[in-house]
Amino acid sequence: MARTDIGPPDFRTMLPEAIRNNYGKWLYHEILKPGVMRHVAEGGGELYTVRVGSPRLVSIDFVRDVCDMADRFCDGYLRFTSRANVELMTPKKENVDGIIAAAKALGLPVGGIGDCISNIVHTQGWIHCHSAATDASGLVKSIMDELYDYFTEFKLTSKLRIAVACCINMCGAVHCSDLAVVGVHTKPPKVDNERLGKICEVPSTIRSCPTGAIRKNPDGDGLVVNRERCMYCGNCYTVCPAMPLADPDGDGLAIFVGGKVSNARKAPMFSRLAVPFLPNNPPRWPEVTAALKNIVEVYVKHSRKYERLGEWIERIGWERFFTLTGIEFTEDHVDDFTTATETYRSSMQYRW
Amino acid sequence: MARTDIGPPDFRTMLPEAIRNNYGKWLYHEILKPGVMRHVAEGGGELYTVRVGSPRLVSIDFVRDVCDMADRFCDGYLRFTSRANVELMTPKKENVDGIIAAAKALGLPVGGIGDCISNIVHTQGWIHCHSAATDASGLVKSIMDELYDYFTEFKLTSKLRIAVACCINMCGAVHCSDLAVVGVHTKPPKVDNERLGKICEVPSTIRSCPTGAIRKNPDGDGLVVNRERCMYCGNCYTVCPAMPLADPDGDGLAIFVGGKVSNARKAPMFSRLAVPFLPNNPPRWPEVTAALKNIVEVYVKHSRKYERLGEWIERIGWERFFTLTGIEFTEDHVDDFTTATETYRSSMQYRW
Amino acid sequence: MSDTPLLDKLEEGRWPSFVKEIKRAAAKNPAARDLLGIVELSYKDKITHWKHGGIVGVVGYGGGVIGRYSDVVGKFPAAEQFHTMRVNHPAGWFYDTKTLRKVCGIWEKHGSGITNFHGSTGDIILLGTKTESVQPCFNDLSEAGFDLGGSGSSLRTPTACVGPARCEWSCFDTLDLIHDLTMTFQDELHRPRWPYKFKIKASGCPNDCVAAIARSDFTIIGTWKGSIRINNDEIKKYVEKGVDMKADIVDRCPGSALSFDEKTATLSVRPDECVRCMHCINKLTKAVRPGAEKGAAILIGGKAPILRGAFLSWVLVPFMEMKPPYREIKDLLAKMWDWWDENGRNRERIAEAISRIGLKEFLKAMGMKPLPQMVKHPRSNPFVFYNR
Amino acid sequence: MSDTPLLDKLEEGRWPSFVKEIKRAAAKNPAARDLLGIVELSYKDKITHWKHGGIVGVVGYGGGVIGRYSDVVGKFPAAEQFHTMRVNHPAGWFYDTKTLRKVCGIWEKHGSGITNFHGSTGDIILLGTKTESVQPCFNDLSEAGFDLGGSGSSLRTPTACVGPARCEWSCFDTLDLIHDLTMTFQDELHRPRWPYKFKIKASGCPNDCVAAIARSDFTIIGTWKGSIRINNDEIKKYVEKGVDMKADIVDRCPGSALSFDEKTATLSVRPDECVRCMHCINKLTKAVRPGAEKGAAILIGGKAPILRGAFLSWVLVPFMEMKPPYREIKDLLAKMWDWWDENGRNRERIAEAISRIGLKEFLKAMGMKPLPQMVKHPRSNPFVFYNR
Ligand code: SRM
Ligand code: SRM
Ligand code: SRM
Ligand code: SRM
Ligand code: SF4
Ligand code: SF4
Ligand code: SF4
Ligand code: SF4
Ligand code: SF4
Ligand code: SF4
Ligand code: SF4
Ligand code: SF4
Repeated sequence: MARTDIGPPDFRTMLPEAIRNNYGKWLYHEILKPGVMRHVAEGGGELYTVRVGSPRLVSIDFVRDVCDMADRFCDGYLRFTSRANVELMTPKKENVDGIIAAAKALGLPVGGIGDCISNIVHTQGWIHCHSAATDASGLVKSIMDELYDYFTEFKLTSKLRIAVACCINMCGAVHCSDLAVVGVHTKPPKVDNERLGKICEVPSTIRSCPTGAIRKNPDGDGLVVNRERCMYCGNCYTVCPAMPLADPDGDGLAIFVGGKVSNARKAPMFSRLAVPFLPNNPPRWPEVTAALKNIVEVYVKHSRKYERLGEWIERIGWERFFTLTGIEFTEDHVDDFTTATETYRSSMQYRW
Repeated sequence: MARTDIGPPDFRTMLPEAIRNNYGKWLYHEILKPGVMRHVAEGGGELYTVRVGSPRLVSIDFVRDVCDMADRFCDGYLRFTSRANVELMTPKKENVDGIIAAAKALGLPVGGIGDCISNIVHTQGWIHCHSAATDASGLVKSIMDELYDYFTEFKLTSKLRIAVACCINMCGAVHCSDLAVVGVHTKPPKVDNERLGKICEVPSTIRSCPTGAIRKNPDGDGLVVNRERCMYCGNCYTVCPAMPLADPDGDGLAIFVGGKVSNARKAPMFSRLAVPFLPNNPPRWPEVTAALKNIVEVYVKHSRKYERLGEWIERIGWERFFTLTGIEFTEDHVDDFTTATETYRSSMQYRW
Repeated sequence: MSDTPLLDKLEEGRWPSFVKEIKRAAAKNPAARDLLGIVELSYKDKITHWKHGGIVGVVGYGGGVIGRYSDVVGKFPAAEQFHTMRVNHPAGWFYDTKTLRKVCGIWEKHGSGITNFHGSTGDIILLGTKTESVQPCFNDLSEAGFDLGGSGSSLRTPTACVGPARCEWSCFDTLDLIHDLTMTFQDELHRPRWPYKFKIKASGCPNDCVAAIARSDFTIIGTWKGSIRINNDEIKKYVEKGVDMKADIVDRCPGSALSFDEKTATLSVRPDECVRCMHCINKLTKAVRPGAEKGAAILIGGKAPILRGAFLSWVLVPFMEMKPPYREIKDLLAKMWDWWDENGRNRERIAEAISRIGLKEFLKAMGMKPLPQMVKHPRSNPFVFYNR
Repeated sequence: MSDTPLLDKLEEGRWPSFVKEIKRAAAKNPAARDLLGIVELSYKDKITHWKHGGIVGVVGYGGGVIGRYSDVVGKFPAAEQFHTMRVNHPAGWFYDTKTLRKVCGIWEKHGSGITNFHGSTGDIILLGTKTESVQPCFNDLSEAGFDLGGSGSSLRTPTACVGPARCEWSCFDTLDLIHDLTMTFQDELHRPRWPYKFKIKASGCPNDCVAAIARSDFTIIGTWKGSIRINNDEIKKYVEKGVDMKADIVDRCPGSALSFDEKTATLSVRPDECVRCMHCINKLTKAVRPGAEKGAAILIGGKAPILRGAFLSWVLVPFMEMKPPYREIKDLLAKMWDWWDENGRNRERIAEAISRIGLKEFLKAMGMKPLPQMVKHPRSNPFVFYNR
């Protein structure tokens, strides 16, 4: 029997010497070129970091590839970032270009540091999740192909963080990203009353619905869903497998914009709905990538230095955001959830 | 029988000649001294306005007094403002000082124009209302005595609007004032089950309670109120006279601050709770007048030019407002009503 | 010794005293005298001595009179009945003294001689009369050309800021509009029939001098399209007078729409970025004016906190022409009242009904297209009722 | 012709391809090969082919493994069972290649050879193994010094930003704290017993590089007291390099706390007004540093929208020293969990429980004094539960 409760390895055993020596003593850093930065410590210790893009969904061979790089240039150490990029770190300036060349050789992009689009926080989708309204990895690949240069070059006025989630559970934390794509269902759950009786607890299934859309079938037994009341949250499905919402035609993508989590300048903000629905169009989701590209380009054109996407929208106002991007404002944009009234405009300050 | 549905007199018949001639043609105005302004029209027409403070609750003799002034100096016309001040208007510059002298003779203050405290929007209180937790006219008199110079002189960085309401129905529109005093009950309704049966509809009385604090008496008949659940809104009393909340010791005053309705610079804002409870202490409410004076003085000391009280607080932050005024921040300040979560601070941006 | 020692304390001090006023009335009128007694008692007991209103009124109307009885029996007979009559003011609260003296005369004859100029909704409040005097008083008022204001679940007395009568910024004729609406909707004003009260207020510009956005269900506020009008000769004068254009004007512009050129002392605006807040206009009265294409916005829902928390009115129509006969606005009002009548619960203001049912649904019922100007920002939650 | 025509399209383009990665694994592993088939089918049918999770796990744990079965029967036998193992990463996602290669070896032996570095909570995600392989795989991982991460209604794998290991701004040792908490609360992590999941994330400064405020119930973010530290020699260099101090730094300060003197090219701060947003520090890395008295704030509640709308964490403790053995923060966690256990409903995150019951009540239970830093502003409604 294996030992339990041993926890993860102690990170201290995973740190390269240059970090062990300067741990907590870093003084400043500077960004040298796309994907490369240099940290300097009190006493002059240095560390060069090269950030390399990863698909996140990888084979063990990929992991071994980056290990090889780390062995060649970084004394056998490396790290991953909170956005699934690989970071290769060395105190030796001369190693930097070697790392970059090796990454290129593996077909991996170098960038994502500074005023760039970085890797996309995303989720499982059709690769592994029963909840999925779309695939995450495929969307990410299609989007990053479209926006590739924003990762490898400095083309922005600030960071731009993208998230993708394959259902509104939002494992990808779509709710606070500059740009976010989320898979949505738009058809109510199809109740499989056969199985329901066997595998689900009926009362808790009824209770699981926040809008009270699920009720006992008035004529006959089993449950029925009131389409009018369904907001497609999927909570019933999470509680009871016999109520799937997934539907080839009903499922699609919504785009949210303007969120951030850093406290720099403006406080953290939620993302807001920009595009309520786009068709689920694998393998490359052209409608989605086009919509995102458009938003990014309009943002680049109109934003000021150091202005995150949400800060830009706050400055110009949502009415101008919709005009400039050409996105149509519809009734779906108007909040009707619990604190909706807080979102209605109660002032004479607006633009045309 | 009298004619019905004739509506009010046509305002056109109530306008002095100087206004009739320049109606809609005004070009600009300037404030000449406290309580006096001059409007200039296209083509040079002029109008001098002298604003005179009124207790609002007046005798017909008072009305006749101001009529006399209007007859002497204003060709027999006058108006009242949306804050119950009297405005005497004349095209003749030389009449201005006469009006001021006449007002002084009647013991009426001249002022309230420009960066001043103006008259207080207020309500009935013990003079006429069954809902009252305090008196309005007495509070207003006590407050204006204390802040008199702010009405007659330019001592502020901007307008400061005060409202007083004798219960949380807020007929005085406390909810959007720079400074506001509202009478509050803090004892649950005393159910008079005798009368209740006779004069109230029991089900609708139970339904009237937003928190579900009212229920049938489990042991015995009649209704009982769950003290824990009562938020002293008085809605039950409005619906059923047999549930009075008024209580000599329980009733008191709360102070709200920082509201505004104009759109100048910052959008309209609600007032927020500054002091949850002060004793109901007629005839002159010293605790209330002292608290207001303190807030006004701190505001004057720290605010910038053209900065309304609420704008000032937004700039320095509520934490500094409480420090600077020395008002204690308590659990009562923490919102626990329907959209409370929107008021919790979800950022790292705060001061000490 | 005085029988009103507590109230007497409120005759001291520099601000004019309502106690002095009540006493002036009391000198001639027993009801006013007994009111003093009742109020003194309240000051002593720290509690109101008025009972819940009883139904009092005039023939043909369902409102306009607030019945009021004291709970002090015997001691102050002349004020035991002390009803209020709400009298609709002329738009803008303008009066000629002849008319005003008439009102005083009528109130001397039928009432306590105590009054509010004005109540906070805007009516002349005639405070304190007996049940038997209500109808005669109304008859005389009507003779004098006055009518009652609103009360109960009806349209309340609409009010307007002074507007074009004395203000250079009024973007429409607030007085004419409010007088017109008041006359057009007399039936709605006098005969309660709705779930709850409904208030209309009109301000000529975003300074909102009648607090319409906070205190009326139906809020009309003047605004304009196109650019503010800047006169740079006057700007120069302000600069010479020492106005700090950068710090006090440009930096305070919520739209970041202004620039000031130190060298040439010229102020310029980027009209697309102006949110028409009025600040620069307010502070540079001779140099800056609203744009030329004028109209008003309609906002909906302003109210006090009872019972679901206060609301500031929400933008419903960002821009509407305001010209007689005001067809568009009248049709909108009628349509709203129908919707509210059908969907509103008892004692539910229209904003509460909308927030319960959803702005989306309300817009559909009004046949209005959703506009980004209606919201601070789009929804942040993903819970869209697709296919509704 | 290829049996994955749709997926093949995702091998094109410049961004590294996950399809290429799955194919690399598929070359050696049947489960990976059959995964390709299942996913291709989803691309064709536009629907997931995974069924609701089944209970799969290792002896002694209640979580760490996500059971997953395909609804395609027969066609892709090797991937019909395709369970995920969540492996707790070393704090900061640091690895030496020896260890990493070990993990690869284990996964080659027991699983599909497909993985996520990392899952969005922070675990190493080993994607795709059979029920019978779960325990053996765990045994080997344990041998290699690894343990499973959290899943279900338990503590989830805590994460930290890179912190003092490579960042000059870290106000406390994010890595040490997170490692310590992870070790201290192993039981809470492996044995679900709460109403719902609970996440902990730690960022060393308000830049919040692990998105703790948005994605963790218990949010730890570094901050400081006292003044930011400005080195004006370096400021001068920035100015020489052409940095526009006024426009890009001073005017962007949310606390209006900065001033820049053109003549002397010196930047100064009014510490009382600084809200520690990091902007000036971020943009002038050589010239400006956080204050010297360092610690962290505790915020509570961050989560995704299911089911009452998303929350950003709320400030609970504006400043706490963060030094081993971290007693204060551990006691607070324990106290919260007890309260949540008692008061939380099934599938109710702690923030949802707090918002239902009231922050006021929660603070009482925690024995905390209300502070203005906890709120954006005090209540605007008058509905105070006075005697609670
Ligand atoms: C490596 C990483 C931390 C980790 O432990 O993995 C990291 C590292 C750094 N961040 Fe970060 N951030 C990292 C995720 C984040 C996140 C979280 C996220 O993206 O989900 C945020 C919050 C984003 C948001 O607000 O939505 C984040 C907001 C920042 C900011 C604030 C930017 C802003 O203006 O809002 C800075 C400061 C700056 O860039 O000016 C910053 C700065 C930095 C610095 C310069 C800190 C330092 O001195 O070393 C590091 C490199 C600069 C860079 O990446 O541009 N980091 N940083 C993460 C890299 C993710 C990636 O691969 O791209
Ligand atoms: C694997 C992962 C996505 C990924 O590809 O990275 C994931 C996958 C699932 N999440 Fe998640 N969540 C994952 C990170 C998140 C995050 C992000 C985070 O932790 O920073 C969130 C948003 C933050 C939060 O917790 O609110 C997240 C919010 C959810 C929710 C919504 C919870 C809520 O209260 O809002 C659900 C629904 C539920 O719990 O029933 C959920 C449920 C699920 C389930 C278990 C599906 C379900 O309904 O039971 C998914 C299993 C998929 C599978 O078969 O592998 N997952 N989930 C992430 C965990 C990997 C790891 O351990 O490192
Ligand atoms: C007479 C009156 C309208 C009426 O029909 O009766 C009026 C008249 C004027 N207002 Fe007003 N306002 C009047 C109530 C209001 C109100 C409503 C209230 O106080 O309840 C407001 C909104 C207050 C608020 O935001 O809470 C109001 C907000 C303004 C503002 C915006 C001030 C600000 O910076 O927020 C201005 C512009 C300014 O003063 O710079 C203004 C400006 C003016 C001007 C200068 C307009 C003009 O060109 O004639 C008028 C005289 C200046 C003054 O009073 O300082 N008026 N003004 C009201 C006088 C009440 C009184 O007796 O004091
Ligand atoms: C007389 C007046 C106060 C004053 O001294 O000026 C007044 C007096 C009363 N108001 Fe008011 N309200 C008066 C203006 C207001 C205003 C201000 C406004 O209209 O601009 C408000 C806030 C705005 C609003 O409507 O929300 C106001 C919000 C209320 C409320 C709360 C309504 C709500 O939905 O929030 C109530 C409670 C109710 O209706 O049951 C109320 C109820 C009452 C009652 C009828 C008492 C009751 O519970 O039935 C009061 C009668 C007192 C009496 O015996 O004379 N009164 N009331 C004002 C009307 C005078 C006039 O016609 O000119
Ligand atoms: S976002 Fe939804 S579909 Fe995607 S992994 Fe999370 S739960 Fe599954
Ligand atoms: S999806 Fe959500 S709203 Fe629709 S029935 Fe299921 S639980 Fe109810
Ligand atoms: S505020 Fe309350 S007590 Fe005062 S008049 Fe209005 S309803 Fe009556
Ligand atoms: S005062 Fe309000 S909360 Fe209290 S019992 Fe009456 S209705 Fe309910
Ligand atoms: S609201 Fe505007 S138009 Fe009306 S009086 Fe006030 S400033 Fe003038
Ligand atoms: S009106 Fe207001 S928003 Fe428009 S330019 Fe002037 S200050 Fe700026
Ligand atoms: S959160 Fe702050 S301390 Fe941590 S890595 Fe980001 S910038 Fe550095
Ligand atoms: S840290 Fe932010 S708030 Fe503080 S001085 Fe710098 S920019 Fe201003």
